[in-house]
Amino acid sequence: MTTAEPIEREMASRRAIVEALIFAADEPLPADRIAGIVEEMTPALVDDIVAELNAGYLREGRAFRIVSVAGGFRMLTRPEHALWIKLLHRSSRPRLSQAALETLSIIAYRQPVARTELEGIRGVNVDGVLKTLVERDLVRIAGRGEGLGRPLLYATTERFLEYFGLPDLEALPRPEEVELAPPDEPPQEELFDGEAGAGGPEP
Amino acid sequence: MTTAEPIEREMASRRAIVEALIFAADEPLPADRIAGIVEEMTPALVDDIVAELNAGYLREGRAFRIVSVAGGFRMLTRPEHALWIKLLHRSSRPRLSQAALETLSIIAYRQPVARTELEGIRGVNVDGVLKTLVERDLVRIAGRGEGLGRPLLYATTERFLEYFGLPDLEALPRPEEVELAPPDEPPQEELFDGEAGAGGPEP
Amino acid sequence: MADVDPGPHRVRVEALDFEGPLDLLVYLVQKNEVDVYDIPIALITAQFLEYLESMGPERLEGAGDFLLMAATLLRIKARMLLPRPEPVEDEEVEDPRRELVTMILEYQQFREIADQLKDREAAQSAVFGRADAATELAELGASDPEEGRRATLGDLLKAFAAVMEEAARDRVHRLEPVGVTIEDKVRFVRGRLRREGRTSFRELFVAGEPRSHWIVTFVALLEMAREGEIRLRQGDRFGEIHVYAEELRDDG
Repeated sequence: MTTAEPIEREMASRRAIVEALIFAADEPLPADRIAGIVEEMTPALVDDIVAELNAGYLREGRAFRIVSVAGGFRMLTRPEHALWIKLLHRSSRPRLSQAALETLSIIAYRQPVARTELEGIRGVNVDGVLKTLVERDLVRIAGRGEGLGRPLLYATTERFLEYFGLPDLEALPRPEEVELAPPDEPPQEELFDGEAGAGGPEP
Repeated sequence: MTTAEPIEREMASRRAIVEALIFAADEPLPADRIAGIVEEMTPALVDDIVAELNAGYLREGRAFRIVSVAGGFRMLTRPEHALWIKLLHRSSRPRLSQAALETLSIIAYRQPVARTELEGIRGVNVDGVLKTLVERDLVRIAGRGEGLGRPLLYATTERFLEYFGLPDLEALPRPEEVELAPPDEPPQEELFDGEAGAGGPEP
Repeated sequence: MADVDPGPHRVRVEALDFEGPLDLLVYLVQKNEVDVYDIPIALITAQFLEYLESMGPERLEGAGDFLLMAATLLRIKARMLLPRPEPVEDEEVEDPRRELVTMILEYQQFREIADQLKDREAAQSAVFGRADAATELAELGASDPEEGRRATLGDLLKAFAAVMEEAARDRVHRLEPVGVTIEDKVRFVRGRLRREGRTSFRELFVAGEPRSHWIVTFVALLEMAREGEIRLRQGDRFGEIHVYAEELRDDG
């Protein structure tokens, strides 16, 4: 506004554009989408600008920050203000049931995965849970398997990542190293039908 | 951050709470509502804090500001960035109205299908909706039917598959495949814990 | 943990609720502090059956899964009682419990992940985005408020189910006698036009009227348009359609 060098002004204005886009979006905004509409912007530069913005928010004691979630950036309040905001919103968001969490865990690691495999691992029928997870957009149908009756295969969605605050599937929580079989025995593949889930991160 | 006087720290924290509340609110937030939530806060003090926040945003060249509208305070993007936001959303995934979704679902399951059949099922004229779906590349004209006047037939596109995260049309679940939940089992209850996550921030 | 261990037989599970048979098995293994690779199958089976017996009628809808597991346990128990054949050289003797152990461990592993997801869910419930963002986007003209949120496969399925159900219900209506003729509807439309010179297309379809009547109205309008008695006009692309009386028409 005053005597700033043109370059600095340019930087400040690009920073404000990135900030405006993330602020205004109602879903996580990928760096490449920002880079796609702002001239001379690259995803790496977007990352730098976000880091700079976050440093500024911290310095100024802002109530929010930019978080990397579900493959994009989202501006969210800091957790320490949760109590006040919950007073504001009155109704609280319902949490997932144990059945839903267990089913989601298996889908996340075994995706794409058929219903029969989910039921084999959980030992219970999962029809109802699956249907609701699809309706809630935490799980999607990702195709059909090769086997008999070409069963539907299930996978997690972007909404799943956002719901759990995960930047991507790689960031899934790791289970404690539990050996699936005693060391002297062959690994588990043998115990399951071949159809099982390829793809996705290994547990 | 370290040596601030208790009073100053207190002020900074109240400022952040007011900021968090206005940021997270889903409608204009009146000063007295904020005063009702935060202890030792008055509407006049809220006004002062908002002025202070806005001065900070201006100083730091932030892309947003707090605006006082009829019903209360809103945090909004500065108008000079509106252009970028419009530009971004022109390239975003199209959203669908309920009418579009219903028509699309019939096309998906009955394709290739004539307009008259769509109207027979939905019971309303579908011209406008069909046009929008074709414009958005979710539906395409797939040829002409045999019957009277050789009506145009509609089918879904590649873009449709992409939109719903399906690998191919074959993966589209048949309604009966997903509707397996026994009717006596309300899925919502199964997905969520009864009393859910009330209460304050987690330990 | 307790100094005076009442003995594994005393594990009481009646009052507890389990997600499924594996949940119960994991609980029993932990509660009895036994080695999962060397499960005392007779003991665990006995406790498992004890729980099954205690299950109240309100849990019956999930009982099938428990019964299936009970059958597996009993089968393993029976095989454990068989005299073991002398191990032939180069041939492993399969422990009848092996599959069960793998199931328990695998389930346990996913349950740990579920616990971690639960923690993440709790952490996420403490952070909030701008609830106002969609409204602002609409105000800026960056999204159409008429349009819904981003549709998912679940929405698509639900929409289809709803629309087919609706159509099925209408089909029942269609079996009822129509009770109105095209001539009736032509008179009705003319009556409207005589009064106002034009009318909104939508208003000709009387709310609450059976859909079969709408079809008759529609056919009547087509007929009148073909005869040049009326003209249909749409304001803008998605705007309201209006029906105009052709002025020069000399109504006979």
